[in-house]
Amino acid sequence: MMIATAGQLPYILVAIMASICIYAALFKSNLFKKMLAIFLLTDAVNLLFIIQGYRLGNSIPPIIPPGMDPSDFASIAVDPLAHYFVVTAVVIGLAEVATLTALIIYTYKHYGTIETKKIKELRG
Amino acid sequence: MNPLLVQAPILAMLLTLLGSFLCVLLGMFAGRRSVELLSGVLTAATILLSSLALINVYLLDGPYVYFMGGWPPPVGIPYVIDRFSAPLSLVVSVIFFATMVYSVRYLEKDRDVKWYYSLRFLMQTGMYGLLFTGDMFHIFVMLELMGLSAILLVPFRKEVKASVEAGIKYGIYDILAITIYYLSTAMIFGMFGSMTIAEISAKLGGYVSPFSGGIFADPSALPVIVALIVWSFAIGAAIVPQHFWLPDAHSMAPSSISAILSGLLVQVNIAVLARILFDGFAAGSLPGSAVGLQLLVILGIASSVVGAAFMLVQSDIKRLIAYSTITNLGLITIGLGVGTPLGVSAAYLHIINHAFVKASLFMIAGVFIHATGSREIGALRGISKALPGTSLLYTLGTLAAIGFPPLSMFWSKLLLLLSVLSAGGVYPYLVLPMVVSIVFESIAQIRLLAIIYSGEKRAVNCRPSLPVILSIGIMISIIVVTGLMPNLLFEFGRLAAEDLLNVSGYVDLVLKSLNYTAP
Amino acid sequence: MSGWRGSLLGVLFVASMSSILVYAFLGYPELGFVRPLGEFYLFNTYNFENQDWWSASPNAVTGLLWDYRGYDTLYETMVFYVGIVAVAMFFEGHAKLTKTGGMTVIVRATARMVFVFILTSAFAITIFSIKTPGGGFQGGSIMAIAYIAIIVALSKGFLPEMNIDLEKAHIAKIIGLALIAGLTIVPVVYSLASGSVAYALQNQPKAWAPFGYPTYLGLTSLSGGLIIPIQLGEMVHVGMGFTIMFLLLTMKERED
Amino acid sequence: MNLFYLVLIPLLSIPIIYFTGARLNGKVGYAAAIAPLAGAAQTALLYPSLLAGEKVVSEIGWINYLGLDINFNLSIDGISLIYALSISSVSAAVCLYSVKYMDHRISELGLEGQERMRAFSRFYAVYLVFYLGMIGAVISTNVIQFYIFYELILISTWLLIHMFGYGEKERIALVYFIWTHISGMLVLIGFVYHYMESGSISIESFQGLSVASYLLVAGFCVKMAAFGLHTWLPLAHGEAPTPISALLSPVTIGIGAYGILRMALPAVADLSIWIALWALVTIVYGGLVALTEDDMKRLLAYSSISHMGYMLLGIASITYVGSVGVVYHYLTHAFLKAVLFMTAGVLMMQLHGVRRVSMMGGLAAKTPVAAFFLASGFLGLAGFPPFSGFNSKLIILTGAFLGAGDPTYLAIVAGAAFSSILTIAYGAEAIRKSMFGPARDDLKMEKAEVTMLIPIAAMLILSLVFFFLPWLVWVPLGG
Repeated sequence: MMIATAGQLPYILVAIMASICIYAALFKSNLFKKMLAIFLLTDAVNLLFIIQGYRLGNSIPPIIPPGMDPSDFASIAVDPLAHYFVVTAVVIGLAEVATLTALIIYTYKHYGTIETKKIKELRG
Repeated sequence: MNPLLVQAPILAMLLTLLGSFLCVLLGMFAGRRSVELLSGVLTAATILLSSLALINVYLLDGPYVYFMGGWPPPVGIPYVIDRFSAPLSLVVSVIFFATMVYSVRYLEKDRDVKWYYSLRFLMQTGMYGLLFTGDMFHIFVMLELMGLSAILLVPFRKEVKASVEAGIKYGIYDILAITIYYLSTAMIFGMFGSMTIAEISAKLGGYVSPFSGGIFADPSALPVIVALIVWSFAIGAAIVPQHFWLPDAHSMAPSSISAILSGLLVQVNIAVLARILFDGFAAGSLPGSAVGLQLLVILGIASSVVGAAFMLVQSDIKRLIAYSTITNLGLITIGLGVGTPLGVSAAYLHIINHAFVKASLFMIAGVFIHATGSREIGALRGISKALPGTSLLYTLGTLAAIGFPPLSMFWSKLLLLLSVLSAGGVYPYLVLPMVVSIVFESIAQIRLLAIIYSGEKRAVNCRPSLPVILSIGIMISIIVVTGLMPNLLFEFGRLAAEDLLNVSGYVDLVLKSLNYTAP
Repeated sequence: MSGWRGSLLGVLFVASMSSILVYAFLGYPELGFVRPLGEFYLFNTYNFENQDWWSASPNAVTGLLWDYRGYDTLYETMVFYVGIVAVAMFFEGHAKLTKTGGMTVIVRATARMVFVFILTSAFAITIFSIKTPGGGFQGGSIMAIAYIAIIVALSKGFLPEMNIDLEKAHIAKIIGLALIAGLTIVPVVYSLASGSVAYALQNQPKAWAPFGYPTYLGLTSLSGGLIIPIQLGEMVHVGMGFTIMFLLLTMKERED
Repeated sequence: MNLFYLVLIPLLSIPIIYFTGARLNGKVGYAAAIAPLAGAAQTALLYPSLLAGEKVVSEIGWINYLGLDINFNLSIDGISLIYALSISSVSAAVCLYSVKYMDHRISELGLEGQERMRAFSRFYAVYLVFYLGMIGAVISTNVIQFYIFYELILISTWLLIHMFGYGEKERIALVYFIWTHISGMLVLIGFVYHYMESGSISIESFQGLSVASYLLVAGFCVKMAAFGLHTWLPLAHGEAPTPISALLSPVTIGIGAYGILRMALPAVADLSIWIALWALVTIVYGGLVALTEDDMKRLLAYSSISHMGYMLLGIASITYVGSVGVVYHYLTHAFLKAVLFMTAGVLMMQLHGVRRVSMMGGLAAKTPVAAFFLASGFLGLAGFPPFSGFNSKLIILTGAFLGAGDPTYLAIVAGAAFSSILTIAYGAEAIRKSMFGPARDDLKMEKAEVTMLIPIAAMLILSLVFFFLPWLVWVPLGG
């Protein structure tokens, strides 16, 4: 049986956050809450990326200061790849929110509600 | 190597990219005819470029890797143009072209077609990207691109209440699926320190990359990651029990879009899943990731039987065809889950055949709905006497869908049965649910056909115009011709399965084909 | 699903799901180290000794964004474009902006000044993104704020006075996109024309792919090859996109 | 002689008939008859080489994949020859017969003008698909080919019943489709299973006993409408347009017997006594229901079930003589049942759709020719000389007695032999009710069309020919 160490606690935070978000996205009946849950799930994953790319100690941002030796820089800066993934996912998340918001507003226009229980023209 | 042949698939992607915003520009200044002209020219060009790529991969240079930005993996994003992805990309191009020709007249009464064509182009780009890419994170981006454009195209006729409902339903579940996939990419990043599909399987086999090192976490977590990936793609590909959005979305979208959604989008999802499972996680040989294949078989059985059973009680023609998609996806996933070369090639052929059949059925359903002004199956009574040519095409399409020999889908269904029987273990017993689903599906389809062929001649609102018939005719003739020459089709299936299942070959191709010295 | 049943289901779902995930994470390493691939990017992104592998950008994230994994970012931009299309498709066809006028000279002058100031900072953040934090998306967001600030402060009626309307915003957005796509296609066209090896979105020349954009503007000022122009394109695209979204979402519906 | 003409001529005729048929009005039937006539001629011309003991084969490659070598070879040996001969000759006769009949039927359906023309071209095009399916199935050399043709039969007959049938034609057509499709799937699974075990798809390779054989027996017994699996047959054959009943009832369902003879004999041998018992039940059940049935076409359909029981009995005997009897009886039954159905159709036309035997009466005086045909058909089926039914039933029963090992089996065969009396009974009853007795005044009677009677006479003559020249059957079969 493996025991989680202190350095792994952020993972557990991510796991719980992701589970709550997936639950909410699947079972909440309010469309807006569903959307927020999905967006928060993206954030949970972003958090996972960031904590995996973080360097303990005197870490610096991944921008090489003028005159620094690249090998020194590589040994103290944080992971740029994780940041890259997060930056990309944030932009994509914005597009998701724009799309879903537009759809939710239109649903509200048509049905006068955003509760999935009350929107049942289609049988599924 | 001829640079045109090497660049052809990428050029096709970039052309569709250009098309996506040039459409909007033209739509604002030059009117819809020019938008349609531009879309027509560009989609025709993509057919040409995809066939060039196919010729190159099959006859000239063989499979190759395109290094985006010139960076070898895992530094950059590799695009793998091999015998698994190249034929599928041609199928994508052909169906997009046919639906393009179809939509010119089909959408005559709709406003704002510039958004329609623009989103179509982006969906096409997303499909090419998904088929070719060899990078887990790029798959996430491309899934978003394809998914969001599809989500927006479902409620394209936004005045229709139900289509917006279908759109939001599809939107929520598809984006949730993609986000779950995003979670699994983060876990893969933590475990392997790299996003390249080929490096995952290589590292599982003990490879230490000069760029990204070895494995950083205990591989006992692998089944969880695989299950997450399968789950996310199962939502995206509407495999039971996450199928409920598909009949709504596919029936409420404009028929030209239903054809793409049902014929291509879900199949592309399955193809990507196959790529990840077989080449990424070496599911054929690694016990830790074989759980993915077992999941696929179980879900596939449920899908095929449930989808077929629901087909029997539908009263809406497009919902019936949509449930048939769920059934056939179940059969495809069974074939993949069996995991033998025969099973994978059968599933691959079923993907291709089903794409053409389902796209043409939806296109004809669109003609019927326009002609009768109703989506109810009962309203189709007597339509065969009013529209004999279209009904004949529909008959051929339906016969292909129920696996009538010698039309194309018969061969893939035969191979699927064969693969299940030859797999050993408990797999031969799967024949029973498969046959049940095939029989159910044929009953439902034949019932629909019977209604089309019965009753008095009825009046119709409009007759299909020549381009519409022509685009459907292209698809149906492909079905008939490939059915009569299954040799060619089988060859594609065999080689695709060979490329997909040859994990070490794939790894060598991706990681070693560029000549460089690591820093 | 109401009452205690719903809560019980929720607790069960969350508990089982999170325990599965925690089980997976138990095998993961403790936090606090950078994986070799990250170190590779850090080491090579602005390394003069090894120009085969560099991206000519001291900011490693920017180097990743438009060089190492530029093809991702290209389509990420297109995903954002889909988001704009979503809003435009659903809310277009509303009333066009009409000039209401009537502002005093002082207000107009101040607005222009603030507007120009914010735009300048947007440009700065974009252009210097290869050396400092920032980038096209961030610059574009700030650029959108310039317009949104005007809408919030002075009402939409003021926008025509600044020569802004939806159509122009669309055109500017498409020009930005065209710049990005053009820079992506140039190496491909070069490869087709010359018969040599070059890959889409290639930035710097490499031993196995000799095509490259110039590293320096003029003699010394670093351009990062295609990074700065492509960032400018993205800035215009994103800024205009946000403006379009905001304009459309805040407009009243036309009565028809 | 190239066997591809057997397939090619109908294949080419289909689009020609479909697209030009509308111009020729009802006369298109004569054009459509060319294909089965040519087929009959070619099979007849094959007789000399078959009598010399040769096997005619034509070869062409088609598919080669994963060791799955699917040729499009066609071959004719003794069994195929008899089957092909009866299929093509009955099809030709029925095609000529249906020119007038369909004219009448399409008027009944209320189709006018352009619709009427199109209905003709549709009927004959689908009819040729039907013919193509049957002739192709019996000359196939591998199971894929066989299955393709087998499914062609299904789809074309479904369409014919659906479009031109009587009564609740749409529902009945669907029921027919479902049953027959299940049969097709059982057969297909059997084929696939056989390929898994033996690695061969050639029809000749079906020699050993395996799960595949049982599946095939089950599938083909659905097609043959053995007792318990027969519920679809009276509906479909009763309500199909009469020319199609005349083909379906004897010719099509007999292909099930062909399938068992060729591919599933080991399983039959394994279950010999049970299948014989099943056959006996089928014979008795079909006969008894036919005895009580009042509807002419249903009566004939139940009679077909009963006769399929005889063929099943012959198969169950696993003797050479029994097999000869089965093929012989197929031929006989095809001719005679076609005579009966076509005569029933003539009567239906003459009597404006009256089908109930009890409503007829004293027809012998009014239409002696039809009465003669009906009587000869029933007599022939019951096994009276000089009709070939005598020979075939005799051979089947001889084979069955030869194959019967233990007393129980012997009792079953004796029961089957005794049950022949049922055929006589329902035949006599039908003739008595319809032809003799007091004439009913409320029946209006049209004159019979001579063009419809000629094909019936031809079928009857063929039946006579095969009574007098039995060696035409047994020499090709290797006797």
